[in-house]
Order: sequence, then structure tokens, then C-alpha cells
Amino acid sequence: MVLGLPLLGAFLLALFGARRYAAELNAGMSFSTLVAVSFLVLRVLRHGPLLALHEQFFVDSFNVFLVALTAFVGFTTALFSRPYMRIEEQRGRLNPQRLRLYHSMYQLFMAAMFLALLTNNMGLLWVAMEAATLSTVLLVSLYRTRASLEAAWKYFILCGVGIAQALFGTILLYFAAEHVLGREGMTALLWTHLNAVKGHLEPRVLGLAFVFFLVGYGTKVGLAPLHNWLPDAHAEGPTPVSAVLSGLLLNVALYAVIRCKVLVEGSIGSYLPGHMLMGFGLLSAVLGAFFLWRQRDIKRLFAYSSIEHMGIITFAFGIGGPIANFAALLHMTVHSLTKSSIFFTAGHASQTADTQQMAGIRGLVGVSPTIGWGLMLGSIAILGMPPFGVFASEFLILTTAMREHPWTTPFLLIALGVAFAAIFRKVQPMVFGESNAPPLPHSPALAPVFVHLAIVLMLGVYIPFALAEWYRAAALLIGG
Amino acid sequence: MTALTMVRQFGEVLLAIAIAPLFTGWIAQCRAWLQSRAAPPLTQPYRMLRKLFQKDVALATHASALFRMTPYILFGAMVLVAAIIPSIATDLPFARVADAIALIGLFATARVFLSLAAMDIGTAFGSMGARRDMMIGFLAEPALLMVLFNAFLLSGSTALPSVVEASTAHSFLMDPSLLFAAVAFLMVLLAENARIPIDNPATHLELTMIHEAMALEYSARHLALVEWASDLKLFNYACIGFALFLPWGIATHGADGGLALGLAVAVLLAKLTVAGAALALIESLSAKLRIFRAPEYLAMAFLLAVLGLLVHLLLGA
Amino acid sequence: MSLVEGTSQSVVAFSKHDLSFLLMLVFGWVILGIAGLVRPHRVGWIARILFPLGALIALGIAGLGTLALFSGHAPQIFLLPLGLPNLPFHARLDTLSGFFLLLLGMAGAGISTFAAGYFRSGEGTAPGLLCLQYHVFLASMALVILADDAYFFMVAWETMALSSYFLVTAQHRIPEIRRAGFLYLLMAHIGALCILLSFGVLQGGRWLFTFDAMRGASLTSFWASAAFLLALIGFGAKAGLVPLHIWLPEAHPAAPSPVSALMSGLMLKTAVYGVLRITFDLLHIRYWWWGVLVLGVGLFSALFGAIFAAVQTDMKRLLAYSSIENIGLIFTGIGLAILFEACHLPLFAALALTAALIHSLNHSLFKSLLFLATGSVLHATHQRSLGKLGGLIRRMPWVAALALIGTLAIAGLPPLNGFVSEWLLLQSFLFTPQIPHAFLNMLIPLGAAVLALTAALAAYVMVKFYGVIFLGQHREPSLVHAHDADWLERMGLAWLSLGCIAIGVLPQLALRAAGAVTQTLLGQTVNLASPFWWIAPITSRQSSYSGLILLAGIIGVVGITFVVVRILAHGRMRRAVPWDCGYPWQTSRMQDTAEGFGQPIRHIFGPFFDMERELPFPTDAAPRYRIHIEDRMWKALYLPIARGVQQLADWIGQLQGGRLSTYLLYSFLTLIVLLGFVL
Amino acid sequence: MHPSHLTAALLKLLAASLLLISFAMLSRRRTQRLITLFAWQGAVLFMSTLLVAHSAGLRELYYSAALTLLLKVIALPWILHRLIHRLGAQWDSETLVNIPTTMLVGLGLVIFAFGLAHPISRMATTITRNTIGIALAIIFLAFLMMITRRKAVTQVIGFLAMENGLFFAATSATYGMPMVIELGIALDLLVGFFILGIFFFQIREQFDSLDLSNMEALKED
Repeated sequence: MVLGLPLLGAFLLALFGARRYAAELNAGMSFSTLVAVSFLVLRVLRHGPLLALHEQFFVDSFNVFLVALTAFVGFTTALFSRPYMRIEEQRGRLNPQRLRLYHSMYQLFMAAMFLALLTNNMGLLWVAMEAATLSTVLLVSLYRTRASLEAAWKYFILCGVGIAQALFGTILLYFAAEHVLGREGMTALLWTHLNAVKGHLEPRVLGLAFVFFLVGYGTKVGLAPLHNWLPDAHAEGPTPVSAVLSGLLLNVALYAVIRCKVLVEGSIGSYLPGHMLMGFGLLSAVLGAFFLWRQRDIKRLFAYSSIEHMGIITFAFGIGGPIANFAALLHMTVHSLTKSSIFFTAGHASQTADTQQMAGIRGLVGVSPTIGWGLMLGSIAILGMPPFGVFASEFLILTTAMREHPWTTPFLLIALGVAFAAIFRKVQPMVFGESNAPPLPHSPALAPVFVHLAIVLMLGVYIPFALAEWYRAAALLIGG
Repeated sequence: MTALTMVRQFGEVLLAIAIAPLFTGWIAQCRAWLQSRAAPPLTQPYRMLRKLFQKDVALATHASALFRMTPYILFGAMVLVAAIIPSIATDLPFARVADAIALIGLFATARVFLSLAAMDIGTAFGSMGARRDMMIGFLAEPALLMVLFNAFLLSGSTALPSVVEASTAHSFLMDPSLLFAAVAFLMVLLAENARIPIDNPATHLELTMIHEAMALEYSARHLALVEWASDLKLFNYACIGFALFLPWGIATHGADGGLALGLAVAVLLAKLTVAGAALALIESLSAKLRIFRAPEYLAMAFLLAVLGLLVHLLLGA
Repeated sequence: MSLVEGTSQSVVAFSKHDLSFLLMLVFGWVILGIAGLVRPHRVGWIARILFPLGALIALGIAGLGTLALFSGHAPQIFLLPLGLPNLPFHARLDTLSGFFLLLLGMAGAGISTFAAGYFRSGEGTAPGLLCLQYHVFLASMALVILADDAYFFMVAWETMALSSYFLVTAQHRIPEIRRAGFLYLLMAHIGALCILLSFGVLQGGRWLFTFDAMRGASLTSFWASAAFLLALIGFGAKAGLVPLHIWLPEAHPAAPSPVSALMSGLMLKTAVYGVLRITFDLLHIRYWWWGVLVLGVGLFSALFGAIFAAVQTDMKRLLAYSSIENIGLIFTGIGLAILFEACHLPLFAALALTAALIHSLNHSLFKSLLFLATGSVLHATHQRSLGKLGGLIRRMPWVAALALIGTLAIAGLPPLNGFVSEWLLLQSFLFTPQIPHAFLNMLIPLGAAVLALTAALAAYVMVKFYGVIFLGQHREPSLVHAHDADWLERMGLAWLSLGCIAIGVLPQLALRAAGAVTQTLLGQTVNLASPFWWIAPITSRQSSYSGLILLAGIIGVVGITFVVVRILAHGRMRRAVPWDCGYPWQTSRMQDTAEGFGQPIRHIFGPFFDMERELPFPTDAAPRYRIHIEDRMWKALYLPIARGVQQLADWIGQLQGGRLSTYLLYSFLTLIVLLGFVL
Repeated sequence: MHPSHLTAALLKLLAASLLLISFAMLSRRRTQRLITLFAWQGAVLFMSTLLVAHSAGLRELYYSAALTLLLKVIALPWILHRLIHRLGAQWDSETLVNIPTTMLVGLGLVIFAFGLAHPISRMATTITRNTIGIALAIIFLAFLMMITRRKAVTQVIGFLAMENGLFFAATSATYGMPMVIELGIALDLLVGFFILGIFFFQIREQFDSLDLSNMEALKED
């Protein structure tokens, strides 16, 4: 059901994408996916984990929340993209054919992500990730400018190579699992089975496999130094794509890494995978922060910010333990919501000023208070200022790190401090100050922005019991 | 007993008000003698005050109420200070109201008001004088406080009467730390009372004056009060010095009958006579410093006071 | 419910009631703020209704704070159904928070009353939004004081920073203000991270973030010191301790005056509160060197602030530096208290802590008063530069009179409140020889000297401040049109000056309030047995002071003198042009300026400054004098950091060189290295 | 000789030739040659898959082999040929690092790969136990080729060579993954390649060349 709808949407939009109501259709499909997902969520909440279709698909507390998040952000992004793309079309940057491609690829991308999240089969997971990469490559190159082609090319090659590593990891995993689970019944790649026997898997092979998984999916997560594609792709693609890339795809890739980590840690019984994640996380956070310092392009800025945050999340998963995992999951949620809303406003902001260069964007509160305040609040939220939810997770992560691995805190402190200075000194003049830019031709759909921010705000001061339970169950599942 | 205490308290204050100009006059006379000039009569300050009280006030056109209030506040502050210092007896009820730190505070209040008044008219000299006086003030105050700290540490109290009583009782007169403190105190006294080498009370040479610059716009009864207040200030400083370093003869608690008080007054007068002569001598022997040398001078005083403190801690503890 | 007939059970119930009522009041502030958004441009609605209501709430909070101080109940705890799972927001009302709530409410009431007259439309942010930010700011400060778990505390703490940031940048069209706001928020955030890490240490690996659990946590000496240092850095950044003060002289002047007053008068005190809470309550003092550190930093900040205040030419910057000075004094007191406590001298610790607490209270009153007065001046003249003011005592008699009280109070002159706290502080310095460390014995008296120097410098600064703004002649002709503050503004100012006088005259009241706090934190109070007009913190032989009698004495002597002079002499008076030694053609430009007042300081404390001077020659056709003074800290500490970050960023930026092969190489090398790990 | 031994020996031979071809690709400059070599690699892969399928008696692997033949030996090389003709990109591609150095590094990588695979191959039960090291080496070499080449087309060939390595690992070390997944992989590959084709034209349209040095505009400056 969940998978089918976006696929159907992709087909439909491929057919009718050029029509006027394509955008509405896109939003409608996303909405129906959301509804389907909510049913799924309800079911999981009520009956616990479930398996479907010969165990090929399964839902547990870890992925169900990501599915819900993905569906939700996918829907709001579709809402946002309606006026955004219309303005782009008016400005002559896109034509109807491209728009059709955009809409169908958008749905395909969503389908791929759902597949990646829901599948129980490590091989299918790989296939879905590859599919997500391919569909987004087309999305990134949508404008067909030199820059966007270059970005898409780099994205394609780097992620393609990365994904190939992940495939090798999958092969190795299969190689190890086959000895335990046998070839019959095709269970050797099913995560649920693997998880059950993870203690018996050959540790050396799994260690090797984990490296390949980490490098492979880590490239998609945007962990430094494998991140190089990320800023280019985010900056040059259409803004809705940047929003879903940053808000969702990175999460999904990280999800894949964590699934592997669970297996590998169970097998080799040491902290090596955790330490690797911590190392990558710290490196990404620090490098991301310093990259932020020198940005001029608004979308690149927030792309690097995604790297930084993915680093923090990875770091938290690396620490492990119920609190850190909880914090990481929370951070994943709030980061997606916040970052996508920032990209929404950033997109409109650059449309307002007709440039992505931050030097050209000035005084947004004067031109459009909603865009201005949206960007300001979003940036503040992403920088980890309370009462927004990002703070809640950073609070937990930092306090955990302080006790468990105090040597990491100076790095985290530097990363957060530099990132704060870097982002805020750029955002402030964009939002405040004088401006004489004309208002936008279409009123921007900023409801998603404020809905996202409101949720993030709520998560900062109040995490509903159900959600907290959910996170806790997921954190337990990840273990560590 | 309380009635007697009150009499002592008021008597001391009135005495201070009465003989403060005399002390100033005595110093002027000594100075004149030392400089081989014909000395003015000892009562010259009183004549001056009388003359001023009789004149009409000429008030600057845009002087504010602050300007007119200041002479009274100045005078009041100095009178209160006189009430705190055990110049003839230690059993002073008012000394408990304000200890030596409050005394410094009262001096500071007086200085601040005078400076503000000087700025009120908005003339070049007035504001310059105010600035310089405040500068001397902020340099002298720490030094004075350090001097007092010495005494506090010796006696364990910040109330001057207790200091005097402790010193007469234990006769730690020979404490070496006090030697340093005494020199420091003398330097502060000269600086704070507009004396050479920091200021010259007898000059109206515009570029060097400090105290006079602030009083420039005052006339008649206002000026009289300002001058009287500065006489009192000098007197008070002298009495502080006596209390700290030469506490003999002050009628202590329990031994302050009429005879003792009479003796105390006599001793005080004697001390003032000697001190006035000494001050005149010092003033005649030294040259006025440039204004920018004043910080060095006061830093020296401060240093001496701190040295005294350290000596006390090292040897006394 | 009556207190008298209630059993102990019902007393507890009543006190619970107390805290929840308090929280409701705080929430009321938020409601007021949101109400401001209803009609964001109606000044009448916002200024005449919402702000006065806010002032009333502040009064209520002050009242409840006082109740907490004197009721003698056990601390009250209240759980809010918000926060992290398993960690609901804990609120707690004990004497320490009661004291700071009293401070917040008292000063807050005055500031809100003033703000009711002050805010008007057309100044940057819309009044309604300003109203929201203002009240959220107030509420978050109250919540910081009430918070009883690390998470709640941090949320309130950062909300406070954030709301004040928006208030600072209310006039965001001016680039300097934006810069100031940025610097402020950055420092606040880094400080907050340090505090957060400190809490991370304090929870002791047990994942219990309530303060109650932290009190019981057993930390090794290393971790306790780490927590202390982190907290000191974090709170020090907020309080403006040198060298973390750098944002303060930028941000405080940039904000609208009531906001400057809130920030300087109240927000800095939350940092004081934080240090007290962590050091005295959560960590229980352990080592004497903590005290020495705090003492040293405090004294240095005090001196530094005073020196820099003396050379400022902008009236609000001057006050901002003066805040650094006063915070320095407060931390000096705290440092002494830690030192004494660590040396097992609780009575003296109580004395020093009392001094620090009362100075906090005092500073919140007189600094708010002065900042508000500058607000009135700013509105009347549109000038912030001291070089363009002067003579306003004749145009704005109310503001001038009330500001005079603040000026005298902050200068530490008896019988006002500033003197009381400085007196107490000096008293506590007198006991340092009892500390059993020879070196400290020698060094700390020097601290007293620095303190005295600072106090005297403060007087210098305030004479400059008051004299240049209110006295003398108008330096600009336009000042003739300056008008006095309106009645709401006057009421606010009057309320604050009343507070200054009240504490100055009846210090025993403040002493008792602080005594309740020291009883909780140290189990000891200073001697509180004296009658209400009298204080004798240790023994009356040791030292005593009575502001009331001193005031009576001054009034009496001045009155008698006045009457006697009137009786014996006469009252004749005429007006004349100033004499000024007979020099003709005096103009208002010949008065001593703010720069002139700075000159002796620049001369004496030269090494502190980074000066850039342009002096005229005798032959210049158009002589020009210009001086620019920079904080050496800026060059010595912050610019190198900024440069370092820039260099590092440039260096790291080369990683993203644009060449695909290089990127592939990174992936490849990462792969190889990681494989090397598992090999 | 026992049939299984024979198969093992044959498989070793094929594996070695795969490695050889990889080295050859590393040393070639002309794109045209690279494509030919790539086709050869595909062919060897096809044979090895057939061999494994035969010896293990797995029907799925026959499908895999057929797919390999179809895609990697016929379709892709053909399309690549057409492409470079159409794009005029058959000219020599300059390497970034000179070839002897590359070869030396490649040698080191092979040793590293064997070292890595050694402990693993000991536990393998299949006749093809040593091949996983060879597969790893092929992947490394392909990676190296991608790093050192400048043209978009050569990078793609490197990429495809890497896929070959993966495929080899999948078939020989594990007797192939479950069919669903292999189909998925093949589909992805095809679609990816399709997209690449479109890309080439767009890149050429925009940059007038397939030289990657034109595509270094997006960077930190």
C-alpha cells in the first residue's frame, strides 16, 4: 500500500505531469501515502512489529517512525513545491516536460525510500538505495545548467561508487550468512533472521563487510570525507529536492548504516563499529562546521549544516546505549523537520532576491515577514537553541559524551560553536536589515515551514508519551 | 550617662567646628614665618568667614539647585565626619552609626558633590578642577583605606573609637607597620587637602589649581561654607592621624570624666599646634608637583600603606 | 486558607500553592506577550494596558519571592507536565530562588512601568512583537531561577538569551546593532554549551538531571573541579567576566533602554544565581583555589570595567562597562565566600556572600535606574554620545533628580544602597588574615586595595556620567528642546530610586533577606539580631552601620546649618554671568568633555588600552582631535581566534577542491584506512 | 584430475585473467581499447559464471550468466562504442598520474586485497574460495582507474569494471545472490547506464567536451 501509492503516483505523473494540476496531484498522492502510512503506524503501535510478503517486508519500531517522518516531510515538501515550482516555471528556468520529469521522479524517489525503509532484505535495501540515487540524480540535474549537470555527475559517480562498496558489503554479509542460515529459503539476507543469529556470524567477514557498508552508505549519509557530493547536489538541485535529500535521504542512508551496525556489533562483540561511527561523526561535525564558515551560497550553507548534523547523529549512534540512541533518533526527527523547513524558506528567499548568493539576500523581514521569520527561527532551531527540539537531543548527546567520552567534548564544542558563528553571521543580515527586493509573484506556501517548526518546538518542551515510548523501543532495538 | 554621652558628642563636634579655621590659620601663620613673611593674624580665617557671610550671593545665571545645595551638604558631611572621629573622647554614640569605612564614604560624598557642583556651571575651569579632584580622590582613597586597614587589623574593628581604645590599651604603638602607614597617611593628607605638593591653596594660578578651580563660582555664604568645610576636612584628617598614630590623651571609655576631657582638649590643642607647624614645614620644604606626577606620588603612598600591611602580616601574625 | 490555623500538612499545601501561583504569574507574562500580538501596532493597547499589567505581575512575583525568603518553609517542588520523557520540568522555590525572584520582581516592576511610557511605534520591530519578546524574556528569567533540573534550566536559559537577542536587535536596520546582536548570541550560546557540559559532569553518569540528584552525586575531585570550571566559564560569559565580557559593551547599548536595563540589571544576575546554585548548592564547595580563582577574576573584572567605563564617550557603553565592574564586585564577594567556606570559616563566608547578594540586588536597582534614565535622555535628545549632551538638569528636572540618586548610589556613597554592599564587602576582606594560607594572607589585602580603587573609580565614572549629561551647558543647541519624561516613565524611575534609598537607609532588611539565603547555602547567617535601623554583621564592637541615622544626621546637620546661616546671615542673592576667573567668551564647547574626563585614566592606566590617537599640530588650519580606544582583549584573544578559525576553514575548504578524482581518492583512502583497522 | 579440481583450476585461471585485464585497463590510454578490454572482462566473467553454474548445478546462475553476456559483453560495449563515436571522444585520455606509478600502486593494492581476503577465504567451503581476494583486487583497481582518469567516459568504464568485480564476487564466492536481488542489480545498472548516456549528451552540450577538468567549477574558493 505504502509503496504502491507513490509508484502509482510516479506513473500517473509521468503521464500527466505536464498538465496544470500536476502539482496538486503530486501533493494528493503524497497525502494519500501519508494516510496509508498513518494506518501502518497505528497498526504497528497496536500490534507490534509485523512482517509481510514472505518476510520480505517488515516494520518495527525503528523504521516505522522513519517511515512516518518520511511520509510527512514528503507531503509537506510536495505542498511547498507547488508554488515554488510555479515561480520557477514563470521565471523560465523550467518547462512543462521538465516539470513532468520532476513530479514523477519525486514520487519514484519517495517510493524508493519507502522500499529502503520497509524492506527486510539487505539486498533489496541496496537496490532501493540505488534507485533513490538514480531518481535524485535526475532531480538534481533538472535545471540542465552547467553547474547542475556537474553537481549531478559528481553525485552520480561518488554515490554510485559508494553504493558499489555497499554491494560488496552485502555480498560479504551474504557470504557469512550463508554458512549459518544456508542457501535455502532465501533467508540469508533477511535482516530479521540475520539479527537472530548475529552472534554466530563470522566476525572477520562481518568486520570487513561493515567497512564496506560504512563507506558505501556513509557516502550517502554525507559523512566526511565522503561528503563531497552533498553540497553540490543540494545547492544545484531544485529546492524541494534539496529539502527531501537533506531531510530524508540522509536519514534513510543512516538507517541502513545503523541496521548494519546492529548486525556487526552483535557478531564481533567489540566496540569497533561504534568507535568508527564516532570517529566519522566527530570528523563530519568538525569539518562540516568549518566548511560552514566560508560559504556564500545559501543552500550550500545549509547543505554543510546537514553534514554537521549527520555527524552529530552518527556520533550519538556510535556512543550507543539507550540515552544516546534515543537522542540520535530524536535528532534525526528534528533535523529532518527543521532542515526541510529551512530549505523551504531558503528557496523562497533566494527567489525573492533572485540569487542564491547570500550577499545578495538582505532584509527578508522587510520584504516578507513570514519568509524572514521562518528562516530566522529555522536557523535558530537548527543551531540548537532551545526551546526547539534540536536542543533537546543535543542536550542529551552532549551530556552523554561528557560522561562517556570526555575527550570528544572539546571537538563537539568547537563544532557547535563554529557552526553557530558561521550560520548565524550569515543568516542575520539576510533576515534583518534593509532591502528593496520586490515581493514574490505567488504567495509562498509557508504553512509547512511553520508546521514543521511548531512540531520541533513542541518536541523541545514536550515529547508526547507515545512518541517517547516509540523512540525508546527503537533505541532498545538498536541496542548498544 | 546618656545625657553626658550626648554632651560629649555634641561638644566634640562644636569644638571641631569652632577650631577648624584656627588650625588652618595656624598653618598659614607658620608658613609665613618659615618663609620670612609677615604672618597674617591667627584669626584671619574667622574674619574671612564673617566677611563672606555678609556679602550678597552672585549666582551664575544657569546654576541649578544642585549648585546651591552643595555647600550645605559639604559642610554637613564634614561635621558628621567630625562626629565620628574620636578627637577628644572615644565614647561617641555616633561613631557606631558610621565606622571608618563610612567615614571614607562621607569624604567621597563631599568630593562628588563638590565636583558635580563645579561642573554645573559649565565653565572650563570648573569642570577641569572637578576632573582633577576626582582623579586625586580615586588615587588617594585606596591608600587611605590601606592605612586604615592596618589599624583595623591591629584592633580587630573598623570603628575608630575601638581602634583608639585598643591602641591605648595594648600600646602597640611601636608596631613597625604603623610607621609605614603613618608616612602614607601623611602623604594622603597632603593630597586630599589641596596642599603642596599636589595643590596650592594659596594660588589662583589657573592651570595648576584644583580645589580653587571648583570653588571659583561660589561666592558669599556659599563660599564661606565651602571654605569652612575644607578647613574642617583638614582638621578631621589631622584628628584621624592622631587617633591612629598618636592616641595618647584621648579620653577612653570609662575614664572620661570632666577632668579627663579637659586634659584631652588640651592635649589635642598641643598636638594640633605641633602638627600644624610640621605641616607648614613640609609644605615649605617641598615644591609643587606637576599634575601628572600626582599619580606617582599617590602610588607611593599606596605602596607604603601596603608595605605596612605586609610587614604587619609578616611580623605580627 | 489561613496560615495560622493550618496544620503542618496544610502549610505544605499552602506552600505548594505558592509555587504554582508563582508559575501562573510567570505564565501570565507569556500570555501578556502573546496578547501583544493581537493588535501589534496599537501602542495604546500595548503600552497602556499590557506593560502596566506586566509590572503588576512583577510585583506579585517579588511578593511571592519575599514570602519564600521569610516563611521558613522547606523548599517547594512542583512538576510541570512538560519536558523530556522521564524528566518533567521540575520547578523549585527555595530561599536562593526567592531572593533572586525578589530582585527580579522589584527591578522588573520599575522597568515595566517605565517601558509602558517608553515604547512607541516606528522603532524597528513592531510594538506587539517587542511586547512578546519582552515578556518572554522576563518569564524566562523567572524560570531560570525556578528551574530545578538541568534541562528545564537550559531551556529557560537559552530562551532568555534568544528573546533578549531579538530585543537587542529591535532596530536591526543599523549594522552595528546587528553586529552587537550576533556577538551577543554567539557568546551566550558558547557559554550555554559550557553550562550544559557542566551539567553533563554533574549528573555523574546516573542520568538523573534533577538538581536534587546532582546534590547527592558523588564526584571525584577532578570532575568536581571540571564542573565548577565549566560552570564558571559558562556563567561568566553571561555575566560579562573579563575576558568573556566582550559582547557586553556592544549589546547593552544596542538594545532599547528598558531592555538594556533588563539585561544589565536582571539578566546578569541570573548568571550570578547560576554560579551560586552550582557552586554552593549542587557542588558544595570543595577547594579553596576555586575561591581564589573567582576572587581574582572578579577583582580584575571590577577594575577593568571601571577603567574602561571612565574612558567611554557613549553614555550607554559607559553604563555597560560599569556593569562589568559591578559584576566583578559581586564575583569578588562570591570568591571570598567560597574561600572562607573552603577554609571552614562559615560566618565570614556568610558575610561575603551577603555582600555579594546585596550588591546584586543593589546593582539591579541602580543600574536599571540609570539605563532607564539614559532612555529618557535618548528619547528627549536623540543623542547617545556624551559629547553632544549637557545641561539637561534644567530641561529634564525629574529625570535628573532621580538619576542623581542612582548616580550617588552606584558611586557607593553613603547613605545609599551601593555603599552598604561595598561596606559589607570591605568588612569581609578584613577577615582574610584568618585564612590558613600564608601566601593568600599576603595577597588578598591587595584585593581590598583593588576594591577600594575600583570603588573610587566608580565614583569618578559616575561624576563624569552625571556631570557631562545633566550638568553644565548644552553642548548642542538642539538640546533646548529636550523635554522631561512622561509620568509613567517617572513612576518607573521613582520606584527604582525608592528601592535604592530604602536599602541604603534600612540595610537590615536586605541583610535579613540575604541571611535567609546564607542560612540555606551555608547553614550560617551574619548577626541579624540588631534592630531594623542598624546593622552589625559580626559584632557591634567589630563594626556597625546605620544608614537611617546617618541620613537623619545629614538631614539634621544640613537643615541646622541652613537655618543657622539664614538666621545669622541673610538670604540676598542675585544672578550673574559665570565669573570663570574673568575669562570672557566662554562657550559651551569649552567645558570639559567626556574625552577630557578620560584623559587622566588613559594616562594612568595606559597599558590597559589599545589607543589610536590623532593629535592636532599648532599650525593646523583646522585642528582635529580624535582618539579611538580599543579593548586589548579583543586583539589579544578574540581576533586571533577568529583568524584561526578563518585559516582553518580555508585550509579545510581545500578539501572541496572541485575535482572528482580527488573526491574519489578520499573515498578510496577512507576505505583503505578503515580496512586497515579491521585487518 | 577430479572434475571439481579441474573446475577450480579453470576458475582460478579465469580469475587471474580478470585481474590481468584489470591491469591492462589501468595501463591503456585509448578509450577505444578500454571498451574492448571491458568487453573481454565481461566475457571472462560470463565464462566464470557459467563454470560456477555448471559445477554447482545452480540454475539461477545460468540466468545470471546469460544476463552477463547480454549486458556486459554485447549491450554495454556496443552502446559505449556508439557513444564515443557520436561524441567524438575516442581520443586518448591523459591520466593524472603517470602509468608506471599507477601500476605500482595497483600492485600494492592487489597485495593488500589478498591480505585482507586471506583469513576469509580460509573459511569458504566453495570451490571458489580464493576468488574473493581477486574480486576485491579488481574493485580496488577499478577504483584506482576512476581516480586517475580524466574523461567522463573512462570514469564510467572504471565504474562498470568495478561492477564486474562485484559481480564476480557475488557469483564465484557465494554462488550468486538470490535472484530477485540480482535482477534488481541488473535493472539498476541498466537504468543507471541509460541515465549516463543522457548525461553524456547533456554534458557535451553544456561543456563542449567530456573532459572532467571542465567540471571543477563547484568548489570552495
